[in-house]
Order: sequence, then C-alpha cells, then structure tokens
Amino acid sequence: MDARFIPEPVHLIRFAPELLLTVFATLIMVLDPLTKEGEKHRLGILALVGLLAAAWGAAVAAANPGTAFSDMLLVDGFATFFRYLSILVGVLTLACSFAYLKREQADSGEYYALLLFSIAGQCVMVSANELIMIFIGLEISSIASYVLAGYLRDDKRNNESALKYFLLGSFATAFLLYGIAWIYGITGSTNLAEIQRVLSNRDIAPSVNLIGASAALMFVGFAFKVSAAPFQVWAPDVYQGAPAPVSAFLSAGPKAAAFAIFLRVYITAFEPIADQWQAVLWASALATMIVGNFAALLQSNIKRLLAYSSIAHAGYVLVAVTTHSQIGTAAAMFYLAAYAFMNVGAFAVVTHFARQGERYVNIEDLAGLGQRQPVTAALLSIFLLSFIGVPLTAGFFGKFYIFKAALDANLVWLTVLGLLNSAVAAYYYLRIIVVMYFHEPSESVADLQSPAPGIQAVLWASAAATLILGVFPSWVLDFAGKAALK
Amino acid sequence: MDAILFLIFAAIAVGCGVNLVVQRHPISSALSLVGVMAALAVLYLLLGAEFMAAAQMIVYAGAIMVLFVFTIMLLNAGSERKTDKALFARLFGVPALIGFIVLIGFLIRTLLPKTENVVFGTFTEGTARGVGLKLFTEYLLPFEVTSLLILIAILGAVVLARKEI
Amino acid sequence: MEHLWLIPALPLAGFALNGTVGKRLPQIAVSLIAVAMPVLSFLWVLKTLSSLGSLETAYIERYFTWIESGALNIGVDFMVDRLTAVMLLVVTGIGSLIHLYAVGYMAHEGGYYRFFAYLNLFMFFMLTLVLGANYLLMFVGWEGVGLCSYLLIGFYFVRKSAADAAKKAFIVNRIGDFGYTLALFLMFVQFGSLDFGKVFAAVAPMPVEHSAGLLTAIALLLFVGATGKSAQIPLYVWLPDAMEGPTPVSALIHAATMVTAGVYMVARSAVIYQHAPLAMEVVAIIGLLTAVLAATIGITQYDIKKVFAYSTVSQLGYMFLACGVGAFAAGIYHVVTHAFFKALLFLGAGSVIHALEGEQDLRQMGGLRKKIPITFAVLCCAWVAIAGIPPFAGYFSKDEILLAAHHHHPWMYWVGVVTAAMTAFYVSRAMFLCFFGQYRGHHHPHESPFIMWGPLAVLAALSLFGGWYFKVPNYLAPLFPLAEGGHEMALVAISVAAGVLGIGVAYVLYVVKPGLADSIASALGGFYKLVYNKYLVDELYDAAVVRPIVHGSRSLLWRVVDVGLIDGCVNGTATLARGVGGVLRAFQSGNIRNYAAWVTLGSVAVLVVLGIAVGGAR
Amino acid sequence: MPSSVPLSWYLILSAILFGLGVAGFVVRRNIITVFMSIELMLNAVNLSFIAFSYQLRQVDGHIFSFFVMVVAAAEAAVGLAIILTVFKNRATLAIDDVSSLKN
Repeated sequence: MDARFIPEPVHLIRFAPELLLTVFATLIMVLDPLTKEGEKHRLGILALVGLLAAAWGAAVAAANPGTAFSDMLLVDGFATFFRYLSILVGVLTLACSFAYLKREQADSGEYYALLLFSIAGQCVMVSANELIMIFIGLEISSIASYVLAGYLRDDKRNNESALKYFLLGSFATAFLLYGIAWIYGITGSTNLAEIQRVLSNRDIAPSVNLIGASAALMFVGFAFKVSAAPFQVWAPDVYQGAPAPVSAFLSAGPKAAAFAIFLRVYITAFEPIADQWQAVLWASALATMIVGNFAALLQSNIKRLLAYSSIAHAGYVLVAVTTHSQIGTAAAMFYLAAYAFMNVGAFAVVTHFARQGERYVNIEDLAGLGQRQPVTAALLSIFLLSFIGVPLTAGFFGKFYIFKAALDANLVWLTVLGLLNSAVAAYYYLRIIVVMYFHEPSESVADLQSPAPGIQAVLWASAAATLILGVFPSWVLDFAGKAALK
Repeated sequence: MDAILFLIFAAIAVGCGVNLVVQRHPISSALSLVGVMAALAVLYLLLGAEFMAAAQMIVYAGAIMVLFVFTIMLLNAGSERKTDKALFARLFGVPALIGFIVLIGFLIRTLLPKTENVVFGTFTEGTARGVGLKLFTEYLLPFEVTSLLILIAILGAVVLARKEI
Repeated sequence: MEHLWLIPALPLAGFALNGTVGKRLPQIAVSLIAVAMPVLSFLWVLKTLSSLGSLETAYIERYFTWIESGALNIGVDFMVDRLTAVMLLVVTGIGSLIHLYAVGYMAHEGGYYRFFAYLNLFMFFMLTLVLGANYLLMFVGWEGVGLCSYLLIGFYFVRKSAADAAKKAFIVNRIGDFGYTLALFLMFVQFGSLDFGKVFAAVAPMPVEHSAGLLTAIALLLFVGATGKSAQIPLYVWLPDAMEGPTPVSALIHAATMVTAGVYMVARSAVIYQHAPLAMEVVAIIGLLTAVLAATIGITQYDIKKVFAYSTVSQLGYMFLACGVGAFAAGIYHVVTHAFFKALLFLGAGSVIHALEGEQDLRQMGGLRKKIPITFAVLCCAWVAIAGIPPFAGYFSKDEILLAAHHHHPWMYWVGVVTAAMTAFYVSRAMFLCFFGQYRGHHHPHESPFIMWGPLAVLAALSLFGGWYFKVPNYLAPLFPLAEGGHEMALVAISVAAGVLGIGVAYVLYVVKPGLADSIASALGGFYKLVYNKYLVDELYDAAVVRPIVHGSRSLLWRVVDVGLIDGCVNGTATLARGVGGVLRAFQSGNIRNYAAWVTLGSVAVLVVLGIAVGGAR
Repeated sequence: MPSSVPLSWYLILSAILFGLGVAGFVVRRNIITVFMSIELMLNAVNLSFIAFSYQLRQVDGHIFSFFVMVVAAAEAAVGLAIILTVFKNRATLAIDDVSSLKN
C-alpha cells in the first residue's frame, strides 16, 4: 500500500477533539442503561468533562497544525477558532439543559450523546479541507440537530420543528450536493485548494457560467444552513418549536460552523470568481438583514423574535463575508463569537422563564421581571443591549468591525443600509426591556423561582463575556485576525 | 447498443420519476422510486461504475426503500387528501421548477465542453477493488467518520421512536 | 501621570457599590456614597487642573490599546485641554450640587438606591464623553449617557407616560446616533484614525470647502448626532417629554450636562466645521430656528417644568447659533452660564413642586413668594440671569453670542434679540404666575429642607456672579481666538432692553392686568392654539414619519402605540398594512411546501445571477 | 442511430430527475412521498457524480456517491422516525396539516 496513506500519530492528534467527543458520547450511550432514573444528569456532567477534554484536544491539535489523513483535514487557526467556538456553545447549552430536562422529565443520556455528536460533526466541518469531509461533517451535525429539535417527542411543537428542519434541511443539502457534483465535474477534484488552483488558472478553467452555476447551487445549501435570505424561511418555525436550549444551540453552534465552511469554501475555493458571487452575497446580506429585522418587529413570541433576530444577525455576518477580505473574515469570526454568548444568554433566560411545557414564551409574560428578579432582568438587558450594539458590549464591536471591513471593501451602500437596519432593530429589543422594567408585573412572574444553578452560571458567564468582549475586544480579535483566511 | 440501452433506461427512469410525482398513493410512489433506482443502476453499469450499480440495488433499492415501504405499511398511509393550503407553492413552485430544469439543461447543453461519447468498457476502475483501494487509503477518514453518522442515525431513531422515556 | 482615569472611575465605583449592595444598605449610606463620589471627582478635577497649570496644549494620558486591527488603532486615551477643563468643572461641580439636592428631593421615593446608582453611572459616562481623546471613546460616553437618561426618564415606570417618554427619548436619539456612526466611519475611511489629534492634524491643511464635500458631509452627520442629543430641530421632540423623570434628573441631564454634549462635540470638532462653512451655516440656522420656535412654545405652556424644558431647547439653540457663526467660545460660555441658571431654575421648580406635593401646573400656583421665600429668592437670581440683565451670568454669554451673530449676519442678531425678549417674557410669566398674585391651589406649601436649598444658594451665587467671574472666552482663547473688534454698545443696549421689555410686558399681563393675557390669547385664536399645541410637531411627525412606518408593517402599528408616538388614532387605514402582512404570511405560512417553493425560487434566482447574468464578467 | 450517446445526455437526465424530485417535494401532500422526492434528488446527484467520474476517469466520484448513499440511509432512519412521531401525535401524514408554527 502506498505509504503516504498510512496515518501517522500526528494525524490522530490533529483529529483529537473529534475523537474525544466520539469516545465520550459513546461512553455516555453505554452508561445510559446502567444509570438509574433521576441520576441521568451525571451523564451530563460526563458530557461536560468530554467537552472540556475536547477543548484540550483542540488546543493540542492547534499546537500541531497541518493537514491530516491525506489532506482530508486541515488544522489551522481558522479551524481551531471555530472548534473552540463550537465546544464553547456546547458547554453553555449543556449548562442550560440540566434544568430544562429535569423540568420536562426527559433527562436521558441520549440527549447528551447527541449534543456531543453534533459538536463532533461541527468540529469535522470546520477543519475539513475537502468537500467530502464538509458534507459528512455537515450531515453529522445536522442529523443530530434534527433529532435534538424533536427531542420531546410527545410535544407537537417539537415534532413539527424537527420535521420542518429535517425535510427542508435535506432538501437544501440536495442542492448543495448537486453543486458539489458539478464543481467536481468541472475541476476534477473535491479538495478546496486544488479547486482554487484550477479555477484561478484561466487556461484550464472551463466556462465561467458553469462555475457560477455550481457556486450558486452550493450557495443554496450554505445559505440555508446559515439562514440567509431567501433561504431563511425555516429558521423561525424551527427555533420556535424546538426545546429552548436546543434553539439556543442551533442558532449559535451549527450556524457558526456553517458560516465557517461558507467562508472556507467561498474564500478559498471560489475566491477566483469572487467578483461574481459578491453581488449575490451583497443582495442576500441586505435581504437577510431586512427580513430578519422587519419580521422581528411583528413578533409576540420571544423565541420567534430571537429566531428572527438570529436571521438579522446572520445578515450582518454576511456583510462581512461579502467583503471576502481577511479583515472581513476576522470580523465575521469575532461577531459569531460575540453573538454566541449573547444569544445563548438570551435563550437561557427564556429557558428559565418559560417554565414547564414552555408555557410562558410571550413577551408580555416578562412584564415585571425587572422587579421580581432584578438580576435576571439586568443580565437579559445586557444581552439585548449587545444585540442592539450599544458600546461597551460585544455587539457594538462586532458591528463596528463588520461595517469597518465593509467600508474598507468599498461596500458603502451596504454599510449605510446595514446601519439603518441596526437602528430599526433597536425597537424590538428595547420593547422587551420596556416590558420587563416599565410594565406592571403580570401573574406570569408571580410563581417564578430563582434560576437553576446551571442557568445562572450560563447567564453570568455570557454576560461577563459580552462585557469583556465589549471592553477588550482585542483578545478575541487578535486571535481571529491571525486565524482569518487569506 | 450503448445508445439504445441508455435511451431505454433513461426513459424508464424519467417515466418512473414522473409517476412518483403524479401518484396520489405513497406506495405507488415508493415503487416508482424503486424503478428509478433500478434504471439508474443499469446506467451506472454503462458508465463503468460496477460497484456503485451493485450498491445502488442492494443499499438503495434493497435496504432504504424497504424501510420506506415498511413505514408506509406501518402507518397505513392512504391516498392523500386534496388541500389547497400551499397557495404560494402552487403559484410559484411549478414555474420556478420549470425554470430550474430549463436553466440547468441550458447550462449543460451550451456550456459544458463538448463531451465525449460514453462507450461501455472504456472505464473499468469502478470495480469493488478500485473503489475499495481508494476508500481505504485516501478516503479512510471520511469512511471512518461515516460510522459516526450511522451511530447517530441509530441513536436518533431510538430516541424518537421508542415507547417510553 | 495625573491619573485622569480616577475622574470617571469614582462615580463608576459609586454605581457599582450602590447597584450591587445598595438595596441592603441604609439610606444614609447610599446617600453618602452617591454624593461623595461626584464630590471626590470634582476635587480630583481641581487637583489635576492645578497641577497641570496653564494647559496651553492638550495633556493626554494613554492607558492601553483598545482596538488594533489593520490600519485601525484606537487607544483608551483621556485628554485634557482648556475646553475639557471647562466641561469637567461644570459636570462635576454642578453634578455634585445636584446629587446633594437629590438626597433631599428623593428622600421619600421608592428605589432610592437605584436612582443614585443610575445617576452615578450617568456621571461616569458623561465624564468619559468629555475626557475621551478620540471619537470612539466619545461615542461610548455619548451612548452611555443616552442609556442613563433613558433609565432615569422612565424612573417612575408605573406612570405609562414616563415609560413612553423614555422610549421616545431613546428612539429619537437612535436617529441622531445613526448620523454620528456614519460620521465615525467616514472619518475613519478618510483619515485612518479617530484620534482628535490625528483627525484635526489631517483636516487642518485641507482647503476650506466652499461647496459641499467630504468635510461638509462629516460635519453635517456629526451635527445630526448633535440634534438628537442636544434637542435641536427636527429631533427636539423628546426633551419636553423627558420632564417625566424626577426633577434632579431634569436639572442634571436635561438641562446642565448631557444635552450640552452636542455643543461640546461641535466645539471639539471646530477644526472640521471651520473647513466646512456650509455646515456652519446649517448649524447656525438650525440653532436660531430652534431658539425661536422653542421660545414661542415656552410662552404658552402651563406646566412649570415644560416651560423650562422649552427654554432649555431654546437656549441650546443659542449655543448652536454661536458655534454656527464661528463663536465657539461664546457657545461654551453659554453652556457654562446656562448650566448655572438652568440647573437653578429646575431645582427651584423642583422645590416648588416639592412644596406643593407634586403640583406642576402654573394655574394652580400663585402668591408663593411669602410661603416659600428662600425658593423665591434663589429663583429670582436665575430669573435675572436668564433674562440677560447685566451684570448677571446670562447677560455675558448671550451678549457674546448676539454680537457674534451680528458680525456674521445682522438679521440673525435681530432674530436673536426677539428671542431674548421672549425668553425674558416666558420666564417672568412663570415667575409671576407662580409667586405673585393670590394662591390658586389647595395644598399647604412648605419650605424645603436645607439639604435642598443649600445647593440652590450656591447655584444662585453662580447665576449672579458666575458669568462675570468666569471669563470663559478668555480662558479658551488659545483654542478659539477672541473675535476682533470691541463691543458695540448700541447692540448691547438693544439686547438688554429687549430683556427688560420682556419682563415688563409679563409684569403688565400677569400682575397688573391678569385678565389681559387670556384675552390676547383668545384674540390670537387659532395661532395661539397652534403654538400651545407645540405647532402640532408631534402630530406632524406622527403623520409624516410614524404612520407610514406603521403601515409599512402590520405590527409596527401596536409597537408604535407602545412607543407612545401616537395615541391610538390609527384605525381605518390598515389596508396597506394588511397587504404587507399578507405577503409576510405567504412567506411564513408555516407550510413546508411553501417554504420549499420559496427555496426553489431563490435557487433559480441565484442560478440566473451567478450562472448566466454575471457569467461574462470575467 | 449512433452506437453511443454523449455524456451530457446523462447529465441532462440527472437534471431532469433532480427537477422531478424538486417537483415532488413541492406538489405532493404526503410527508413520506415528500421524503421520497428528496431521495430522488439524491439519486439524480449520484448520477451526475458517476457521469463526471467517467469523464474524468477517476473513481473519486463513485466514492462521493457512495457517501451520499450512506448519508441517505442515515437520513432515512432518522427521517422516518421523525415522521413516526409526527404521525403519533397528530394522526396525519398530510404535510399541510403540520403548519401550526407560523407568524
């Protein structure tokens, strides 16, 4: 056998986070039947250990950068950044889930195992250097997410959410695959660097229209996963119907990973035709911001509102992708990290507030939270202010870097329209704050217990991170800047 | 000979595909899909994809479609009722679809570099040996990672379909 | 190192202390912390200024690099020059006095610790705004003070009007901030930096733009920000409503400090404005218009705080007039004297309201000069100051402005003089209605405690002699050279006479012949009503801005009702709304097949664009 | 009659089948049929992979389509389980009835 295909130990090290996650997830599956009812949260703690081990694994892998398994994987700063981000979102989601699962009497090892598998899939995605690996990673992450979205299988909203996510997700994946098939046919390779090489060589490169068409088909798949217009339609329904911690997870983790492959494919493989896809992304970014922000104005359900807000924020990140510059990539990475914190934080409050069966998910139900639980309300306000982009919060610098990158790339109109959009967005976030502080307490807050320890930990950690990123953005931005793709 | 085989089986594939779309009863659609798959298996053979033709029959037509048929029987799914809730789908879906096919057909016809003719037997790498060699060397990692995928599928099916929590 | 950071850090510490443990502390401890921090901050400012000496050039302290990415390098830098020094003294000095006053005023209110926590937080952001050595840090303070203002306006959240006013303030300010943000980006793109020093160094050698150009755009965008924060046409509408907040807040934030941030920012950016005469002209005209418009509205109002609120808007207009005609020093001078007498007016009004147990309607007052003599005495000091009677505070600064305006365009001077007369008139009217004649209400007025009138006495002294003692333009001369040419005594005399005339007319109308004012009002009929209803500007905005947005999106309807910009009169015209809502429903019908059709449609569109339309671009 | 056909015919067949799959997804009202339409689309993609593989004289396309097949199997397992839960809770397989989450 050809010697270059025999995996070396260093290859396994580069693959360490995924391996560790798989080992722990499998362990949890095995231990699940051996764990008594009511003790299942211990498996969750094991999952937490697994995530921390995976973070350590990612650090070890980052110390040994390079490709692995005949160029299938590429461990670079970019991959490491998103590996950390995925794992981090996993940790935060896990901490929210303890209380949720206990409350819904649905604690089981499978939930934790699926969460770990999904994160493993995201880690594969973000470090993939091959369209095959991207596809498989994407599917691992997605299939686990489909199940998580429908985790409470006796809940009609969960069912519908899972069904919509699954059917539409597979539908969009088929488009992605079709695009991959074409790009393979045109370039004869599925390796990103090789594709870029062929596409940039004008003598070899075939018709630009065909390349554009395959880029378009792949765009459908990626745009769907990041909920970019006009492929954002699924997101509100799915996020609204899924269990609250899962919605938090879906809108932060898989979305960030999807952005990672979006960036990698478009900035590596399709860079030679950037002039063409830039126009499409321009329009898509604008439409995404508009749809997200204006539809969010209409919502009375807070989960749905956060879903539209997540669409709007995807629009801001798309502005950064549109620049296809290193600084834009770094801005997108920073924004995704900042968004992960504030978003999971906001969903943690929803998880806490909704109570059993997610009864209280209307904005009006939050009335009087400012008096009843001032700390929770204050923390939620921090997240909302960060969503708005008020200075000293992470959201401000996120937007600042993105629009700066856009201006550097001469996207003046997109910047102006994006800023206008973020001005509109202030209305609906503000409304939540107004309801919390300035409305008479409703009966929905009367029997509210104080948040469970896990949720409190998430709230404090996310708020601290939101503020720290707002005051010392350089810490993350330097990392992102060094890791950003050229 | 190649041309005739192609035309026959392409016709079968398209015919069965159309049937899938127009049939009201899911079981008819499922059987049509099996027909498409079988026809495609022959076309794979023509293209020199021996291993894939076999896998297509065994995995796709054999395993996956049996699962489908089984589910249809289990749920006792009858003919679908006529509803007109999906107004948008009716108004825009079909024109969009026609546009899609025309567009892709157009792109292929006019833009793909003048393609060679497919002659059976000129490409013989697609045997189990050829595929296996690649699969266990270059594509070792994705192959191993798909095991994870299957594991998740089993786990997911168990989570969703078992009797009580 | 002068440790400038201590100046904002002290109030921040106060916020942190009161915000976290204030609920459990006794009231006296909360007050002590809350008042001590601004006072210490004031003392630190004095110490710093004395050790920095003459400050002929700016003194800058760098703490750490905040953002470093590519060409962008922004540090957390604080800067003190003479302009900053003036602002620092006003903010910390007046701020301390108002904190002290608030201890008495808020003594019996709920959420005592919360109030002072917010107030200290405000001080932190305001001082950051003033000290920041670049536009981004200034923006941090700028947004922060807006946030605190929002929290404090809505402090009495049980009153719906308070919550509405808070939201209105925040939203109107967002429009202004949008302009500021755009200016920020434009400056960065053009100059590659946001540091005051670097930006101004880059602007200085550029030619003066006689037609609209880049600098004009930056200057105008900055001014859009200023119109929001400093309540100028067309964004002034939030300030009168902001009087829903507790009176010390009105005095500190909505009279003495925050609202003057726009003036400070324009003065700070003087170099940019001097290179954009077109923008200067816009600033001057907007300022002048605001001054006149707000003064006329002030004449007709009966709520004592609303009268002073419109007066604030009008006086801010004066300040921008000064900046617009190039007399930046005069503008800052007026910021200072205005801080003295307007804070005093508000605090005095608060004392009256306190005495009358919450009554704010002038028609329910009268004859109070015997019942609350100390309040009356201090308010008289503010009265003569704002009316521009020499040698009191307002006279000096207003005179500077009017002379500069005359130098620029004589007609501006004359409009300014008329406004000065109106100013004297409405303040006198309020004073006469409140303190003279017979008591018309049914409360039992009582004098306020010492802790409240103590600060009033200090402010009264400042209102009387502060203008004469603190010659701000001379101090600022290194930054803004003094205008040549002496004072034309005729012009001075005219403006003083206008003030005296205003007082006299008010005396006749409200003391000598009390019925006359009403008959004049009814003689003016429709016009009076128009002015009384604030020129229907709120309603106009409603029709021109709010409703179209409302109808653009179904939900905006109830959202804006929530905001309070309209009072539920929006039925009937929902056709368009239904149309948009219908389209939205078609997109988000919950039906999977529709979604799939949408995805297909989208993919065709993307395919057409990428596969065919731009295919030939390469 | 020529003895062989150009490769682009295969690709056009693939496009037609893909389009039929899309059509099935949009027009069919039974969830299981909709799911089968997705399978049809994946089959169409596989045909493209194998056709391109022939043109390039590479096995890589076969391997890609092999992975697509594996993924399809995994998706079928999970998808049918999801459909089962929907059916258990709603006693319907009509896709139009599963539309309670909306604006």
